[in-house]
Amino acid sequence: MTDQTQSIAQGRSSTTRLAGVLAFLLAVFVLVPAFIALTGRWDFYYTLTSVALLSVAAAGVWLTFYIGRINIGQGAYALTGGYVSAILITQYGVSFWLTLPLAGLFCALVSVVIGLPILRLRGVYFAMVTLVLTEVARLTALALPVTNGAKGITSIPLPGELSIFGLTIIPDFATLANPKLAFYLMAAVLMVVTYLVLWRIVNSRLGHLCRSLQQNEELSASIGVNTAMLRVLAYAISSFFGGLAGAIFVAISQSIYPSSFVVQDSVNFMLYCFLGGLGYVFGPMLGTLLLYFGWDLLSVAKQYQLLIYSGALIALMLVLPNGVLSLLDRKGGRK
Amino acid sequence: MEQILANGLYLGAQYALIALGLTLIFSLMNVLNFAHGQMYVFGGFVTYTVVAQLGLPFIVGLIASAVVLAVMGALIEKFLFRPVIARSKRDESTMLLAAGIAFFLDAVILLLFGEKQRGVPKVVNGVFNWDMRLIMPYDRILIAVLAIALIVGFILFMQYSRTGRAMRALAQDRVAAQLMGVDVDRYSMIGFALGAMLAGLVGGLLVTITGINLGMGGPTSIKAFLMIMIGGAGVISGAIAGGFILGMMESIGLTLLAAYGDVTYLVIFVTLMIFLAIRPQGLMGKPWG
Amino acid sequence: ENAKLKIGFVGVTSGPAAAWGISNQRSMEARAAWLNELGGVQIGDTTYDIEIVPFDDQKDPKRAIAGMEKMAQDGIHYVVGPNVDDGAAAVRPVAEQNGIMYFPYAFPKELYTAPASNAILGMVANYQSGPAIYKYLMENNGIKKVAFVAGNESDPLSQRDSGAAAARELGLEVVSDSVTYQMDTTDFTPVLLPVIQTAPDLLVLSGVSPANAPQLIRSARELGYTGLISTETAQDAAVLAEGAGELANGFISVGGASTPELASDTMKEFVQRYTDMFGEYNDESNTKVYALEYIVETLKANPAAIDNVEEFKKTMDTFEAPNPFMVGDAKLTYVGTSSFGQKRQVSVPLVVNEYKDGKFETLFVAQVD
Amino acid sequence: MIPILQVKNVTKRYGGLTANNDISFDVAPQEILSVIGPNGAGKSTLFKQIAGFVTPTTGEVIYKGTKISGLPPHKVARMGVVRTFQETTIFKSMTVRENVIVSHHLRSKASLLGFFFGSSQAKADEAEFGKSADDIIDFLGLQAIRNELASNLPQGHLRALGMAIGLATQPEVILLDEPFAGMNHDETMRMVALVRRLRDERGLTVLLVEHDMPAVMKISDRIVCINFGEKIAEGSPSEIQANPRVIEAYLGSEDAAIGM
Amino acid sequence: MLSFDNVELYYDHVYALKGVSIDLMEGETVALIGANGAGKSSILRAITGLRKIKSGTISYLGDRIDGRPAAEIVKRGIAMVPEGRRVFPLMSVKDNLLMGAFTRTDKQGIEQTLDSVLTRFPRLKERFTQQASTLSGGEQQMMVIGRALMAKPKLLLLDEPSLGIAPKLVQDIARAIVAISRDEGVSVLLVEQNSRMALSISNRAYALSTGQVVLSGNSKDLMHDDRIKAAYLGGEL
Ligand SMILES: Nc1ncnc2c1ncn2[C@@H]1O[C@H](COP(=O)(O)OP(=O)(O)OP(=O)(O)O)[C@@H](O)[C@H]1O
Ligand SMILES: Nc1ncnc2c1ncn2[C@@H]1O[C@H](COP(=O)(O)OP(=O)(O)OP(=O)(O)O)[C@@H](O)[C@H]1O
Ligand SMILES: [Mg+2]
Ligand SMILES: [Mg+2]
Repeated sequence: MTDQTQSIAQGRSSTTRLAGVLAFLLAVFVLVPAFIALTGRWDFYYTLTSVALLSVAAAGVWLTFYIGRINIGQGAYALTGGYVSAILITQYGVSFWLTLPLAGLFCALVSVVIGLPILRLRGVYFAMVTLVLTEVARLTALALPVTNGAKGITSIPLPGELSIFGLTIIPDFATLANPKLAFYLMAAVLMVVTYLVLWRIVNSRLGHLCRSLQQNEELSASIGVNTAMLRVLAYAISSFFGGLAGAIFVAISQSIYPSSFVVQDSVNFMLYCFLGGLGYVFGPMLGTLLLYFGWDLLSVAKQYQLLIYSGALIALMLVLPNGVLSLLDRKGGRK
Repeated sequence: MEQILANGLYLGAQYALIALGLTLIFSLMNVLNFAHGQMYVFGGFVTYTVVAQLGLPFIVGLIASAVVLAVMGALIEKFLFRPVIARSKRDESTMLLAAGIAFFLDAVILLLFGEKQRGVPKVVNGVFNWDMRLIMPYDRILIAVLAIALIVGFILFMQYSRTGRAMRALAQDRVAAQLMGVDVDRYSMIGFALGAMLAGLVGGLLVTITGINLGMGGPTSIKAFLMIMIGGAGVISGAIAGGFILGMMESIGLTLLAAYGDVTYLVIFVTLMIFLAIRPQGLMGKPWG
Repeated sequence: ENAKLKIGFVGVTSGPAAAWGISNQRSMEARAAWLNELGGVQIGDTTYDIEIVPFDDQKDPKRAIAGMEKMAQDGIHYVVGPNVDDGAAAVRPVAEQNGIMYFPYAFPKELYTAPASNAILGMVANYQSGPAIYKYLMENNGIKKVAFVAGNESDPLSQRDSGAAAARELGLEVVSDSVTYQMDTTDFTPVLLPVIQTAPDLLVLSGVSPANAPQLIRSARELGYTGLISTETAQDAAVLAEGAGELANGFISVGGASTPELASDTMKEFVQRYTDMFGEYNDESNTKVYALEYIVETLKANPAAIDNVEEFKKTMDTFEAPNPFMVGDAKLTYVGTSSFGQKRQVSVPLVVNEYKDGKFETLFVAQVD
Repeated sequence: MIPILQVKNVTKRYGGLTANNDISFDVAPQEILSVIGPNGAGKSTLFKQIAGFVTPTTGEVIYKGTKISGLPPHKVARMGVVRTFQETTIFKSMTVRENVIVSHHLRSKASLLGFFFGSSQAKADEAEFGKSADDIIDFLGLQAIRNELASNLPQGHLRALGMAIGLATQPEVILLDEPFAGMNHDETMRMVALVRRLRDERGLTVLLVEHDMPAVMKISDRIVCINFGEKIAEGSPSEIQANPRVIEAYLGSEDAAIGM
Repeated sequence: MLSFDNVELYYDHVYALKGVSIDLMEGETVALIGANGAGKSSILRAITGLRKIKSGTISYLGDRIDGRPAAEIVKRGIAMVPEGRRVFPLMSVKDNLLMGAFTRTDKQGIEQTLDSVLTRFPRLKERFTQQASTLSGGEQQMMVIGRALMAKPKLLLLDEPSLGIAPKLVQDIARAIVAISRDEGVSVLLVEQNSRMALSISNRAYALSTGQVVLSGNSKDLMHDDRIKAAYLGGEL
């Protein structure tokens, strides 16, 4: 799968790669804000913020794909992360900025407990169990007192000031003239960091081990890989990403309900990965952009929106069954 | 007690039928058909259209559902799944396709049949009441009997017919089946059509009782997934067992846990996850299905 | 050519939950087309054609925010929707930052109580209609024991909780209020069995969706239940007829003013136009036709509000106009003081209907304050 | 001599079926020991138990004085006991070289975080593994297919690759399950020579399951024969070849030993 | 009966066969021997249509069969025992055998063939209702040969029937192959790594190397050919 990408990556000199990264950062942090300022399409900020956050969660899903597991349960962790952040802020007065890593860590912890038994499952079994997991998260949120059940948690304050030794690093969002931009920058930074981490994992020995796991777990064990540990580790990282994304969404909507992340979201995360291409680190990011943004653009189609959207999805699948990024492979996607 | 069992059986029969179609498609093509629930809904709407709008007898509606869905399944296999499977590097890619088809059917159903809940009048009236210990409307009994008959018919078909044998062989080893002279393309298509047809038939059967609406597709798929997980993916007996087990669990859970409110499905889900942790291939599945 | 007045709609109109928003959007479109056909609406010195800008949020609160952002981007200040609690709560920050008044069909009180001030409840809340219905039935049918069932989702569950509280307050005995069902249940017999065994006089289907209502009614009746059944949500007669047939007779629900006794000629024409435009009427639209009417009439009363919601808020306190959809001298006003401490609710007649052989008949009419 | 590996009274039951019944034998350091027996006799099951993939129902496996039965495979591998698989088991979508490199995992000294941040240790490891992988590939004569995708290889090469993967872990004891299956005589003999060299040059102890009798006879120091899960004979190749129980159960007529 | 003329076949970009020509007469047993990856299995896959060939022709009983789908080729009387056995693991021995007769419709004829297969392999009769996955390797091998015979083929293709089989059973299988060709007049194309066995039970043989035929001739002669001895039989044995 990644053989081609890797060989391409290796073939490319590190300067062109650096240029690519710089161009990407430039686009995200300079061009997009400039474009929005010029055109006055301020609503794009929220859409792109969503894309960035959803692609962070999708990056987690992609990582579980990388160890050979189909994960349709990321919604559960996004929801959990959201609730952790919301509860800590509203009931314990913890700063949003502190709840962010805590939400991620809590999800990682939960995923270790859940992952230990279910990661033994493979193929469709794992996929279906994770699908169920999303429902479990929703039902749990409905049933628990601490989540305020069906009523959800609302009127959550905006992220406050973040300062270290009296030095303000991030100002209080409520005082900002343009919190949209602030949220966008925050999400974009998070996305960039996430994909950096992902890229590092894949291109380090850790990634090779993950690939060995993906291809043959028994053999992987026989060459001395602690497969159980590696699986749980990858799943925990994945869930960490999910929790982060969920927590930020809560900050944006200033509310959370058991239905804030549902099965449909989990399925979407999976689709983003497929559409971008499972063999490419940046696949989920591209997939998220295309699918999420695509839907918004299609709203001109009125009642035919879903028809066209799904039709396009199917057509894309027929033309590029290995994901959009498989366009990069000069050889084409034949077996 | 009698009531719980009867409810469980009734639910189990319809669930098993739904799971059968899903597991058949899975075993033949290794495709987890996310659109199964939508096919079920489509079947329901076809029967509705034929019976409630055209005023034809119920059985005509059922047949129409079966035929329409079989044709739809065949076309989907031939023009969508087959080319994608042939060209994609990983089996899972078909999941994106299946999900796309689910969305597409959702859109088509909305445009064709509208957003409203639909239903057709009862086929038989009256309620069987045994001393208040067992209450079961006659139409449910009829539907359960029909469902069980269909299940039995399906098993006999798979076991003894030439087509059935070819499909079983195909599910176990594609290449070997080819070497036996089985036209794999043709039988894959037949299998998919059959699976879709089963989904459509259940939709048609249930439209007389539960009615049908656009929203029923997704949750139906999830339940069907549950059932084949319980029984073991790609195994026919497993699908049937899974269907009845889920039906029973639902019936028992709702009765016993009623006092605790919303927890039945939570309990079912958690039980299932524990069960799978102990037995990863379901009741009857081959390891790693 | 008239100037355009854009009114937004953010709600779910595709996918499994499409039914929630479609009747909403369609009643807006039908009414707008009609008003435009009459030459548009005159607000201040300008005559406007109304343009409905819809956004399908797929019942996803994250999308709903995007929808509200899009409305803000289009310079829209008046939006109908979202249809569900989580969406309505999620769009609140955007609406407040961008000066948008929105009309959710969701009941959480925080949305309408200070400091929130941009949301206007577009219908009668169940905690308002519930007590009225229970009280009426206590007095006229002598009910004593009530049971509640609800779907296991935010909206129905919170409706159940407030309904049960209201019933207790009235002195009724709540014999069962813990039973819930999954929204995708296909067989309600096991769900209802324990409820029916408590032998209530009234069975309340809290926040029941039009899809589930007929099945619940049918199952209850088939289990031998003979008491009353009611709900506080709007229902569709055709759906009940198809799904439960005559078993649904006597079912009590809240509806708009389209029953023959109440409907004005405007209402009848609206139903006709809606049917012509979309093929089939949906009784839920009886209540959903009001939001647009309120927006337009309030703007007429204070043209300065056209791009300034603060003006709109000011006008709300004193606003009054004739209700075109009802016979008699019913008025359009803003209410909600007793529920929310401020006027953040449209006054629609609380019409309680009883289903009878494929049609609704008016049981009684009440007013919310 | 002190045995390096001891199989002590190992019994494995699957439900009602007894796959191994009270099997015991010792393996001396640097010995080449073959396990033969009819199909389904329980040879692969025995190997799985030694390598930690399956836990014996009763009995134990001792490696250098430590009990290893019951440990997970990666721990057993870490201690120096590694198996190859009867089915061709390789990492399909990696090249031959990548397969071998990744299999050096056990020898990595860097920590997980070290991998992640690309510590100097991790880099040193990578360089070393690359070189070592090339050595192993050359040793097994796989140079020509170094950069082939493993899924494109024919049977025989797959076997060799399986062995390369096993060697990459630098085991002290290697268990080879039918390593010569699917090779013709010529290739088999080449592999036989290689396995010998492994023992002679690298000091490996080799356990082998194989149906290719000429190869077994040629390569083995000692042979254990099992039938229906029970050990029926143990001895030198010539003893085994002449053992009537082995002939009866496994070899058939005498001339079978030479391949026909 | 079968002629394989100048056939080329690729996988991805790799040549598997480069202009291979092979002939097989009615009633003959022909062996293909050669190193790993020489292309032996590829020849069989090409004949049965499992793989499309790039160029060249394959004709069988006078008709061209290249490019035809596998199902049709099987119907014409070619049966194959594939590499790695490939039993239907969840079916009984009986159903596995019946699958072999999938293309046939004559009920009585099928019964007769089944009888003759069971007489030839009495072991299968003992295990008639057992699930195939629980058979031992040798039993499975007999079953798949039996399964191929159920089609009443005129031409039988065998891909490494001795792979992973105990020596004792290898002899049984070799005897069975000889008997089948003798008693039923079935032509056999046999691929074997066990060259000694292959040469001793075949009439003619082709030796392949990297996708090309390097030697061919009468099996008896080849058995004593020095080149063959050196390459495949092991000079010293
Ligand atoms: N997981 C399992 N569950 C049940 N039975 C098993 C299992 N694994 C192996 N067996 C049975 O144990 C017996 C021994 O199998 P094993 O694979 O060890 O045979 P083998 O000697 O390696 O045979 P071959 O030479 O054909 O490879 C067989 O009858 C097999 O069916
Ligand atoms: N699916 C495949 N994809 C790519 N290349 C393949 C594939 N199958 C076989 N090959 C290549 O084709 C060539 C011939 O393979 P083939 O399987 O015909 O060899 P063989 O003579 O049967 O070898 P063996 O005795 O090992 O079975 C080999 O070089 C192999 O690498
Ligand atoms: Mg073995
Ligand atoms: Mg071969």
